[in-house]
Amino acid sequence: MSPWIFTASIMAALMLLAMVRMVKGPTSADRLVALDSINTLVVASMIVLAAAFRQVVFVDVAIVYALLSYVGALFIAKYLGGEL
Amino acid sequence: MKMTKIVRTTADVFYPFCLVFGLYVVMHGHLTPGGGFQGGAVMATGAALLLVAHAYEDITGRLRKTAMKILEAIGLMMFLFAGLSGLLFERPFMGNWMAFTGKWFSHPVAHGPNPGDLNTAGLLPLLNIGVGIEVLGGLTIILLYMLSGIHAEKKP
Amino acid sequence: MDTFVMRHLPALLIATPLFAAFLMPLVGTAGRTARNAWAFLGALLTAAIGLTLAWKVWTTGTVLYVFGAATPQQTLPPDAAFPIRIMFQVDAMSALMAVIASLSALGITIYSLSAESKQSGLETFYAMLFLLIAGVLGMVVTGDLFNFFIFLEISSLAGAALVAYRIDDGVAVEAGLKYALLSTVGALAVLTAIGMLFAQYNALNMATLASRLQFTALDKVALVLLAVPLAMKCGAVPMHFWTPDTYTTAPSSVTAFLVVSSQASLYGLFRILYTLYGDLLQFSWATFGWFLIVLGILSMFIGVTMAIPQKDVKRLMAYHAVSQTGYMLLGVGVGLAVLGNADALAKYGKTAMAGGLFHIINHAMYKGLLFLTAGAVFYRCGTRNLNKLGGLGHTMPWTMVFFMIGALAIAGVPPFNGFASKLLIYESVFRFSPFLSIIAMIVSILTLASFVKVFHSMFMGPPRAEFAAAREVPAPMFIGMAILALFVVVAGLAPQPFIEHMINPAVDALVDRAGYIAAILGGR
Amino acid sequence: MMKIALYSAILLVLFGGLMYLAADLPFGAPLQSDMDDYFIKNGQEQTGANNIVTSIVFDFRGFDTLGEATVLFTAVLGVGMMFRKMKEGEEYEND
Amino acid sequence: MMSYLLLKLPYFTVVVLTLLGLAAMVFKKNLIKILMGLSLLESAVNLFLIVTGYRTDGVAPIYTNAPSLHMTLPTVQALTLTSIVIGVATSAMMLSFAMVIYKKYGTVNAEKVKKLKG
Amino acid sequence: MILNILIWTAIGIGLFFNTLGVVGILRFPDVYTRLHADTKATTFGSIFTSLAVILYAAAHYFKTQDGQYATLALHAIIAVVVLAITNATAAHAIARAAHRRGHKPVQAVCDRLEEHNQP
Amino acid sequence: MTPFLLLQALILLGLIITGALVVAFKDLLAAAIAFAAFSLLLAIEFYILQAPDVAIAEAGIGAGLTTAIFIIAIRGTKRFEEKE
Amino acid sequence: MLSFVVTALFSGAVYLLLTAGSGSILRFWSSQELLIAAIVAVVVGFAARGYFTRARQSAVLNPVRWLRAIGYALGPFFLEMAKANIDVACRVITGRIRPGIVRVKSGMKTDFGTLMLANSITLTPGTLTVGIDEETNDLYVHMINVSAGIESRESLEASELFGLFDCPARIRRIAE
Amino acid sequence: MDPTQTLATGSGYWSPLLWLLALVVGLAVALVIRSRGRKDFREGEGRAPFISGNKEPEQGGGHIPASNIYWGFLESMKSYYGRLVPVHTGVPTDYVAWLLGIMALMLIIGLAT
Repeated sequence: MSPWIFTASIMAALMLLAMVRMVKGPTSADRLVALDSINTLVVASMIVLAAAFRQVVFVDVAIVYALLSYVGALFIAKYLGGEL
Repeated sequence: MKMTKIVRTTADVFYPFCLVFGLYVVMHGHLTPGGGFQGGAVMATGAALLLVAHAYEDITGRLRKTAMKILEAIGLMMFLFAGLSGLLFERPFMGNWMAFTGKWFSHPVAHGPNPGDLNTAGLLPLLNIGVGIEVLGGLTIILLYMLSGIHAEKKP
Repeated sequence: MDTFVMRHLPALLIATPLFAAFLMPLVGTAGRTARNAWAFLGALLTAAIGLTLAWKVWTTGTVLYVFGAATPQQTLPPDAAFPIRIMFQVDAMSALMAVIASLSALGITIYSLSAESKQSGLETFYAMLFLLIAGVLGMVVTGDLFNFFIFLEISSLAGAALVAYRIDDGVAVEAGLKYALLSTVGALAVLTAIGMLFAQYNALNMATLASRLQFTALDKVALVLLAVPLAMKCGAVPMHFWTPDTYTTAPSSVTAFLVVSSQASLYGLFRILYTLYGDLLQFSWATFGWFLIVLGILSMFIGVTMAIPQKDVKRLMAYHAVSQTGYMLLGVGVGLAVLGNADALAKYGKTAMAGGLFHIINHAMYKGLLFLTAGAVFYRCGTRNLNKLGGLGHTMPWTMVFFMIGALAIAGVPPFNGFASKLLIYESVFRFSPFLSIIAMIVSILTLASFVKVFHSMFMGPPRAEFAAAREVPAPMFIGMAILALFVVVAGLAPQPFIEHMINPAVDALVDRAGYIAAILGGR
Repeated sequence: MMKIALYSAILLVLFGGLMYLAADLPFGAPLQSDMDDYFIKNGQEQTGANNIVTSIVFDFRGFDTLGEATVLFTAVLGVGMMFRKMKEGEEYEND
Repeated sequence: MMSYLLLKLPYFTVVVLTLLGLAAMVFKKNLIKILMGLSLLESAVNLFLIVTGYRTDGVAPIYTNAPSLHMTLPTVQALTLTSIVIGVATSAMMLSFAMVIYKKYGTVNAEKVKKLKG
Repeated sequence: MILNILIWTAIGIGLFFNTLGVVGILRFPDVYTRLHADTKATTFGSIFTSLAVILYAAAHYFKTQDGQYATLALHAIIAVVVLAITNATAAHAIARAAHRRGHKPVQAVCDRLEEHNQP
Repeated sequence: MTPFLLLQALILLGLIITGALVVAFKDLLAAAIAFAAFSLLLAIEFYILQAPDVAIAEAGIGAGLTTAIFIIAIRGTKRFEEKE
Repeated sequence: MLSFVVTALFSGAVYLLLTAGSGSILRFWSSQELLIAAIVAVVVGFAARGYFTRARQSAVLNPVRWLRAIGYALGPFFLEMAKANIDVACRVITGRIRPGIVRVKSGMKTDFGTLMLANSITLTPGTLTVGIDEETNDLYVHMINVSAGIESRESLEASELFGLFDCPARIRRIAE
Repeated sequence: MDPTQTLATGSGYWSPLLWLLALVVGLAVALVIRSRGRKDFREGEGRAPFISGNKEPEQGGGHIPASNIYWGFLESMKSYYGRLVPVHTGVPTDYVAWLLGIMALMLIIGLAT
């Protein structure tokens, strides 16, 4: 079987697992940590799925993602630190 | 207030990268996923990166609302005139008269998968650029105005 | 007459206000004279193009315009049996609405040149006004369902922003937020319905969709999701709550155009019910005909009774707008209820529809006029509270005359246009169901009563000291009101030409679903 | 309390109706696709763009995109209007 | 049964998300939360549009190095693109409305933002 | 064959570290230690899963000389580099925000930053 | 086919969970974080439904800018929902 | 002017990297891409000239430093990262932690060097940059396992954090 | 266009011009009656309005606020207004709920038939 879909499925399960922290997280910072790790997992699975679909053009999405989710996280962090 | 030196330096390094990548997405809109909106959003994210990393007062000196308004108007005008230009060539509004004329952006394309050629698709790259500029200006100006809203409130 | 401009009229109809709007922020930096001139020019050109387009439609029949095809009139690709591009299909009904929108746009822009001159951010205001005009015009001429959604969004967003224009007091922003919220929910429902239809029939063109429709369960839901939000957007009771809030707080010129915008939603409702579904509603035609009728009766009655105790003049007028929308819904609903019955349709159904459609244009004109007079009073006196106003008849005689024209017209007093359309509705509805007709007449009497109250409170009585400085409004406002008042008087004195040349073709276009389809698919 | 029960009932009716419908639509096999097949087959040759979505967005349905850009423009103007600087004495009574 | 559920799951998700958005809009009192519900609703509609256009084992409608010609429907993707941009424009405008309301009223509780009534 | 083994190894390492990272997020007591798990383990794991893709693409490039595989590998590398830098910076920003918010590190033996902020 | 559906099911489950979190959180900042995660998962759902254009748009506009706008709006108003 | 050139060269290079594989000039690029790359370089160079070079002056033009950076990323950095991850893995499984925030003297003069050091610290051995002293460029580092004796010291040297290689010295050679 | 039969209503005709004529005639009659009034009316005498035999209030005091107009009507319809007015709560969520409610109602009716 193709390794890629398998890898992506495991990562999707890991995202669900990280969501537990988002549900439980006593503070917003904990939830932000969970968001950050979901982020990383999403980017990784996008790269993997690009290989699964055999389409090069899909990797662009991953780059956009890595760039842009960073900005969202920074905005949240800046607000959390009371600096916005 | 500005964030720490580390974040600021990263923002400085990633700002040109965001712009380049946005322009790449815009320019390759007819070949790869993306296009004017997505590329414009990526470029606007570059501006948002600067806005979040630096202090608002430091950035407004460079990213001016007026300039962004002009950018937006330029983009919309490009789009509208590109649409209207079809009227001069016996086509209706939005007619893609530039494709396959043998001039710019007009290599013929055969049906089927191919590696992609930037020099195709006629009017589409121009429309992409127009929309990209418009979205860049528009989203940036939304962020600037909303930030100005919370900064005006801070003063007594 | 196949000149360049004539060939591309539908595209120019949208492109002109958009062009005016896009450049307005830049022109606005050049000074107020340039800005006012640009706004006037844009409105004039738009109105001219709209009227020319309507004239062309009335003389040569349905106008088709295909965006981006090899030629403007090439509807289908040669090797396929369905249109693939966005298409404007301007039939007589669309032309009617385009005329209304163009005329009131012209009057309102001229009016606002001086009415809003005291405020800041005026280039934004005019740009928004042009966007609203473009949205309304696009809504009424498009033949593509998704394009309709886009223009619906443009008009609701621009409308919401214009409602919130006076931000110094939070009330206007509150009304704008309510309007934007409701419009967005409605627009999302419309989008969902479009998705449902597209998933089944793979078409977005209204004519193609109409020819493919099979009225499955999904189509029924899509019908509900399309019809209810559009009924909400035109302000039918029990979804009318946004109407008084919005109409009260918006600048008067905007309010006058918001009336037109809600009429455009009404147009969308009729278009979807008659053209998209049409005969398919036969086996449950009673349901949807009665849906419109019930909405209409509720709107008429609740609107007018809510209007009587109001203290704010614009809020009162807003409730009357709800009430008058009820007449249109009633008239056209009766037409829809007898759509499957050719005999009844010919006997009184078409007359009822003609009354409803004639009421649309009359309503847009006299309600716009009333709002403009309210705005004129507000401009001079700075308040809209009826308890505080009084004795203005001494200082603002022309405003009083315009107000009287509008009030008599809305109350359906004979020599004005309101009576003509109401008469059509009364007579035809009486044959359908006498009860409904009687309710309509009672509502008319109550309307007159409440406007007597307004007239008494605003213009009658001895001159009051706090309004001693009030005097007649400046010329642009006067001209703006005069344009609309002129239309009211002319349409009241000579209604038959309007009925023959504008309304009856529109009624035929609305009923003739096969003709609409055949204009694109050629009877295939 | 009454209100919440009523609203819940409304939502439940919508939920039931939409759920019932969701079972009607097939996933993975569109019911009818002649227009899209036309785009997929001829879009590349007619517009010269490899990306069919772009060719639809900017060519076949380019007018929609103009409208969309207009919506964005409207929103920008609206946001700008909200945070504009008011003139001196620009006050209105709203009662 | 299992595979039926898996095949219908996208639509069920759309319905559930729609309901969540509507519930947030109807039951929540905070304006920002209401707008979040609206964004949720928009996302649900977008997902619905995309799901209707999917074809089993189809590839993205891009000819650049496409592995096969069995493509998903492109029109819905174009529509969704439009709808996303409209969504962000609407959200931005309404959020700025909410900010101005907070500035003027001192609250964003929908129950208290009702100077206009009756 | 050897390529397959390499790819599976990389995927295995990557998934292992990703899992550990997520488990670490769940197990650790406070924000800072969770950030340790998040930043290091997930980034490292993602680098390895991407490495599998890069290996796959490089092998195909050298086999077929098709430009698209080179693009795939290059873009994957760019994505990974961007991911690593942004992740590290974002972790820094989050940690600082949490500290400014007043979240004390749990079980900490020393907190010099606290002393620095309140001399 | 089935692995793909499984992957999709996991992501859809995550979508429902994050969507419910957006509605459930009283803390608006947490709701915004959950919304960012929701956008993230929505983007990857678009991605595996073979709509990379939409995925990029959702990534750029949904995850990056919408989060930023929401955070600014929360900063401009207040962070916690009031009690009923 | 110099800042413009530096930014333009950087952006052109990134664009070319992104479009590699499009044609056959130099085996990778097509002529239109090169043309567009030039335009993009000029545009972005103009737009971002005040930002990119704020962190780092003309040193970015030196290719030797680029090679060193790549070598650093693939060699010492990667190994340190692997070691750190195994360390974190053990701690995740066993749950034995002894955290604390310490002050670390970076000794970096440029912003870019500080950035690289901070990111290296964040990604490598059980440490996480929490704060930074804006004047002295000293870092405040959260350590997951504070060795005995360290908690009483006022500040540490950066090289003490890395176990296998002297990363700060290498970073200094790259960035300063 | 026959001026006597302008607007065809399906069952009859209605001519606003005739009505205008009637209006003009009525106006003429009124003027004639007015002209037959007393010519020897003097300014300044009998100008004061007769308000139930009371003295005229101060200038402006004769102003009747709008709220007082139709007071009796509103009072008699109190039960109706008491139910109708509170429905207009002014809360946006209620507005949305009404929209959804009508939608749900139509959904039931539509799917049932």
